Amino acid sequence: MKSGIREIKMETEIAGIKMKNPVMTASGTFGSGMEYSDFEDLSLLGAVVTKGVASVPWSGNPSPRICETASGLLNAIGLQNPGIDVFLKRDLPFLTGKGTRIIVNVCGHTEEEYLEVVERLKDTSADLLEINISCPNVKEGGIAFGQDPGAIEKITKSVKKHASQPVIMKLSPNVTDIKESARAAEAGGADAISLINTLTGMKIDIHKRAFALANKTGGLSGPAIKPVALRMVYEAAHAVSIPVIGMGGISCADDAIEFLMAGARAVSVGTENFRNPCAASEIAGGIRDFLQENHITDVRDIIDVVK
Amino acid sequence: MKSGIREIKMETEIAGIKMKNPVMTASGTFGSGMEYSDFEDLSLLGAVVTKGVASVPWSGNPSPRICETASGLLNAIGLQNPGIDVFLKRDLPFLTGKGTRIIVNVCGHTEEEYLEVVERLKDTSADLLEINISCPNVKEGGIAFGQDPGAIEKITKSVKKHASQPVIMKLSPNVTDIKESARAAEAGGADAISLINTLTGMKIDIHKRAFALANKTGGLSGPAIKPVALRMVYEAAHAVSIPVIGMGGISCADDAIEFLMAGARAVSVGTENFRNPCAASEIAGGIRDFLQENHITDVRDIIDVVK
Amino acid sequence: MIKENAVVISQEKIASGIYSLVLGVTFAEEAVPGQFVSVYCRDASRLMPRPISLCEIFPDRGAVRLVYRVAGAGTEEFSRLHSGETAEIMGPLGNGFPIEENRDKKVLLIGGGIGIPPLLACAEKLSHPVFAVGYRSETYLLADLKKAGQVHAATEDGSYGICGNVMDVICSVPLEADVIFACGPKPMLKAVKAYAEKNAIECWISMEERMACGIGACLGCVCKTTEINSHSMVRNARVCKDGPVFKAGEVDLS
Amino acid sequence: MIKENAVVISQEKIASGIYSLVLGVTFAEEAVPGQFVSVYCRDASRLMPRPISLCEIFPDRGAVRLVYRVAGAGTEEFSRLHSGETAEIMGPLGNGFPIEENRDKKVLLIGGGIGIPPLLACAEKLSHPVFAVGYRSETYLLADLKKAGQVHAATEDGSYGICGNVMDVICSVPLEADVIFACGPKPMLKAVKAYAEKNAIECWISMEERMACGIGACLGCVCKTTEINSHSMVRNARVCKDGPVFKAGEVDLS
Ligand SMILES: Cc1cc2nc3c(=O)[nH]c(=O)nc-3n(C[C@H](O)[C@H](O)[C@H](O)COP(=O)(O)OP(=O)(O)OC[C@H]3O[C@@H](n4cnc5c(N)ncnc54)[C@H](O)[C@@H]3O)c2cc1C
Ligand SMILES: Cc1cc2nc3c(=O)[nH]c(=O)nc-3n(C[C@H](O)[C@H](O)[C@H](O)COP(=O)(O)OP(=O)(O)OC[C@H]3O[C@@H](n4cnc5c(N)ncnc54)[C@H](O)[C@@H]3O)c2cc1C
Ligand SMILES: Cc1cc2nc3c(=O)[nH]c(=O)nc-3n(C[C@H](O)[C@H](O)[C@H](O)COP(=O)(O)O)c2cc1C
Ligand SMILES: Cc1cc2nc3c(=O)[nH]c(=O)nc-3n(C[C@H](O)[C@H](O)[C@H](O)COP(=O)(O)O)c2cc1C
Ligand code: FES
Ligand code: FES
Repeated sequence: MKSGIREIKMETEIAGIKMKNPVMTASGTFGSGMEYSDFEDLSLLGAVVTKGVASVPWSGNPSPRICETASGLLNAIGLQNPGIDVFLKRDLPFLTGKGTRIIVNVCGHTEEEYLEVVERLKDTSADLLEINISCPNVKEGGIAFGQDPGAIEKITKSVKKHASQPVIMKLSPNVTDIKESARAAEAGGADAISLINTLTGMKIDIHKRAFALANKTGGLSGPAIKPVALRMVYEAAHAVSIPVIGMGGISCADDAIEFLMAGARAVSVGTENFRNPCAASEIAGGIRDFLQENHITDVRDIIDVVK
Repeated sequence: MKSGIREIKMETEIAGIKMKNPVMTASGTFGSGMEYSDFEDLSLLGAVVTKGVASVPWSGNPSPRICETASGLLNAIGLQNPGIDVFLKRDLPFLTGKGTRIIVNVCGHTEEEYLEVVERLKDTSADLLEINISCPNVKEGGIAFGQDPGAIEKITKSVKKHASQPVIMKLSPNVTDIKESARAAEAGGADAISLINTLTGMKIDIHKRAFALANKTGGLSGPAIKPVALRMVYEAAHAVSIPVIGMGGISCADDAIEFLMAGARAVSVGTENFRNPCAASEIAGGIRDFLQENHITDVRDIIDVVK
Repeated sequence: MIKENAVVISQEKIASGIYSLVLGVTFAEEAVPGQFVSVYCRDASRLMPRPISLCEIFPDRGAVRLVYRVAGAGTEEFSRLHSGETAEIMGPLGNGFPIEENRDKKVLLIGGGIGIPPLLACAEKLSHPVFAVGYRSETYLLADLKKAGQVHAATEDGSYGICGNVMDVICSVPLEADVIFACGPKPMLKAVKAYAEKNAIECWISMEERMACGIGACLGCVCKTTEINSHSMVRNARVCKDGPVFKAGEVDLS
Repeated sequence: MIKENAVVISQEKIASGIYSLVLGVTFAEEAVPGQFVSVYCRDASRLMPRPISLCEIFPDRGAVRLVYRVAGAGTEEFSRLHSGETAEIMGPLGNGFPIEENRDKKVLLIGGGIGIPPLLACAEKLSHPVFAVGYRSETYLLADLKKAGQVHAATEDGSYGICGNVMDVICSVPLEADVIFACGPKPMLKAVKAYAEKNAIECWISMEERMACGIGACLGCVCKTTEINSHSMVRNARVCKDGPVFKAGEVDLS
């Protein structure tokens, strides 16, 4: 060890799966990595989280699907995806062997559809599953599925029964009490939770007198939501003992460090990929620089330090 | 009527109280109008909504109380206020006769405290009362008061029993289903509802390893929250038949028009006052210009037109 | 495809609200007419890049020209760029028009409004380009178009050329064409598509959608397709990656 | 108090990360040392104005000078302003130091770091100003201070003046004072307050808090007071309106 240059440990671990660093890409913002591999060396990332995959191809919502808001982005993609068949044939093989962990994000209209995808992912190169329970079409008693603690616990249990990989439950922020959602996932046996998904928002085109998105509402992401995301990650991390993956508006290393300090074991970079296709690896590098400047040798020493 | 120049009706009405235009100031962002009267002709505003007033002086939270986020502001003022005595002696007389409607925002730690303020406001120049049920210290069953429909209905009923002015219930956005909150206020007899109050958020100072706000969490306001606010105003306006006052991130006339088109009968300008002390009157003027350009003669003709 | 800080070589206002921006870029040699660049905003509140088509490509000078209309805050920001400053861009993006196979054919370039600029880049690579272009009132880029090919124009107020829109040009001037390249507002594209079908002319159109990633990852910019798309496995194609240029028959403009 | 677009007369980097900005303003005649201006950001993602003290006031030229440190994105944005451009500001804000009543007294001006600039404005209005200033390492504004009064300085690394902080200056140099005006970081203010109490010297300190409205309406910028404040009715005062200058005994620095 040379003076001044200490080796910095960036490794983190989620449910027994080791990652080279705590920075991953957020589902739906990075495809399956293919398009971004022109810019980004995927092996520099802790994990790639894929776009949500369903049991059959989904068309998603009509266009316009996105619009910009102040420091934010509204999207209503509607979980368009090519279905698990093509995913297993094309996308998963592409990601395999790229030197990064693979987290497959799973969506469905019904419990059966989720389970079908989870079953199909058995014995594949997927390292972890992330279950998106904020799917707009899945309802339970009037409100969406991911907004009801009972439903969260139930689906978590079912998925856990069928999954061969560890399971991350991805929580919706559109709830009164995120701690309840987190505890429900933990009670259902989740190996980890990730949050936040997007906040439901709306924009109106006053000249057209119409919603800016064909779907009326969309999910808000980007720096605008970071304060809400950080608060929820902090609350969730202090409500459960399973690992928390934090996300929501992370656009630089400082943002990521805030989430780690609030208790996240890892972080995901979403909307920022659209502004900077190398965002995730640059953020991983920036965390390392921060540790170095502050004479900290292990990234785990900044996790959960602010209480 | 000269050709091309038509008279434009800007009047709106909340619970029988006529306002010269639909633009008001949001509680806590405009003091009691005194400081802003150096910049703003108060008679150009539909109404001034005062900072929350309690039965006795409140010290609020320790500093730092505010911090900036991307297109947003986090605040944890903690409802500092000089109490109803000084309010009645100093602030209300200042506002009286200024040619604008006076809406007094009321806060309290307990139901009794709310009622005491409401009683003291009887037979004063206050035109309307706005009841802030997102007070951070008022809890009901673990979650804040304004996050529980049962509690909302109950406090609304009590306030209505004691109030001599029409009552606006101000709703918290930190809920799973804003429609339920709105319906609870309506069931309790509210004359109108206003929303949104701030979204709970957090920021961490990574160099100090501490929360940026002494209070740990704060309320997020400003353009960042506009999409969430607009969605909730739209949902609430379509869930109840009492008038809705919309706010959250309004920074220009176009923003205000979005809220009107989504169903708000009036709008409040908050955080933007800090960037532009003449924001509210400029926005009222901008709405008028929009109507003129679009050959609309009555602002009511753009309310609730997008469904 | 690269993301880079492009140096502003020049910027000029060429009509009211219309600007011409020449940028020094590293990718001029590989760029194809019909492709576009994502231009990023400096203002941190505006997250999404603005897609702007290549209006001219100068491989020798290592530069491209963008011609754009100030439509909102982002393009307004671009209009304040001065030479010597830099603009963050990504490009070249999308597929572009099929130039090679049509170089020596009779190609009719149909453009409406701010859809005209990319057709100039096309014309500069074609042997016999003929333009049919429609403006609202004030024309722009006309001298450049005339240098590149034969021009038939319309204005809605009749202040220049035929009074009407670009379809009125096509109907009133006898134009022979093997292939059509079109770019403009959706109603125009619909009319062009119908015209091409009726006259059995091969037709390529450039589509517009709001974009986030610009590289095919977010699925924000899809347009409806008549057949199942081989990438998406549904009747959807990504304008940024599978387009922006599509065979007219492939897209569902309804 | 006015909100206006001030013209940048000049901007200069005077030390690493420290800039001197001269702005043409309409309010120079009414401004008082110790007052500040709110400077607004252009970037729409930064909502709050940045409070910056008046470092010099030029009533004749209708101008004020601000000297500031680049501390984050807002001040970084200001540092890119060129002469001829405009900066949106509001001012003059706050109360200022009690100059009139102390003009001919022995006033000791104690400043630390970026708290030094407002003391220059004070000195220029006083008959016998004496400075005690502390820098980390690189000094700035020293020539101006020397022109305005007698200067005793310290640097933390000893590269100029006494090695230590401003309190070391005060303890090592025999300084007589009727009144103290102080501006700097909180630990310095605490030490100054204790020193003044011990030596029974009248002491005024300038406080810092994050601000939103800058005019006393939002209650975002309060500091703790030792007595109940007549406006707030609690032990709190608004730094922007009741301050930024307080009698040391009035504020609770704990
Ligand atoms: C492939 C493609 C090529 C284009 N080429 C040109 C060109 O050469 N010249 C030109 O003037 N314009 C072109 N446009 C349109 C141009 O992208 C928009 O005018 C521009 O994005 C508006 O940004 P703004 O911030 O000024 O407006 P705002 O309305 O404030 O933009 C808000 C958001 O909506 C998006 N948006 C707004 N209008 C459009 C639009 N028409 N198409 C796509 N996104 C939009 C913006 O990108 C931004 O994300 C092209 C669009 C596409 C999709
Ligand atoms: C009355 C007063 C007078 C001041 N005078 C000067 C001066 O003459 N020269 C100078 O260099 N600095 C001065 N400051 C400090 C200056 O306001 C901050 O350095 C500046 O706001 C930082 O903005 P930023 O965007 O660069 O930093 P960021 O850290 O990105 O700012 C983020 C937010 O925090 C606020 N903030 C950050 N630091 C401070 C601070 N120290 N005090 C108050 N708010 C802060 C900002 O205003 C902004 O809202 C003064 C502060 C006050 C309260
Ligand atoms: C265009 C887009 C598509 C998304 N698709 C998915 C998805 O398929 N599954 C999912 O769980 N989350 C999806 N998300 C949510 C993100 O993974 C992430 O939770 C959210 O955007 C907050 O992070 P950010 O602010 O960094 O973008 C999507 C977000 C965006 C912007
Ligand atoms: C500094 C500050 C203080 C506030 N104080 C109050 C208050 O006393 N009572 C209340 O009901 N709302 C209060 N609010 C909430 C606002 O009235 C408004 O609901 C919210 O800020 C959203 O609007 P905006 O984004 O336009 O600011 C406060 C907001 C801010 C920023
Ligand atoms: S913009 Fe992301 S897929 Fe086209
Ligand atoms: S900044 Fe608003 S009261 Fe001081």
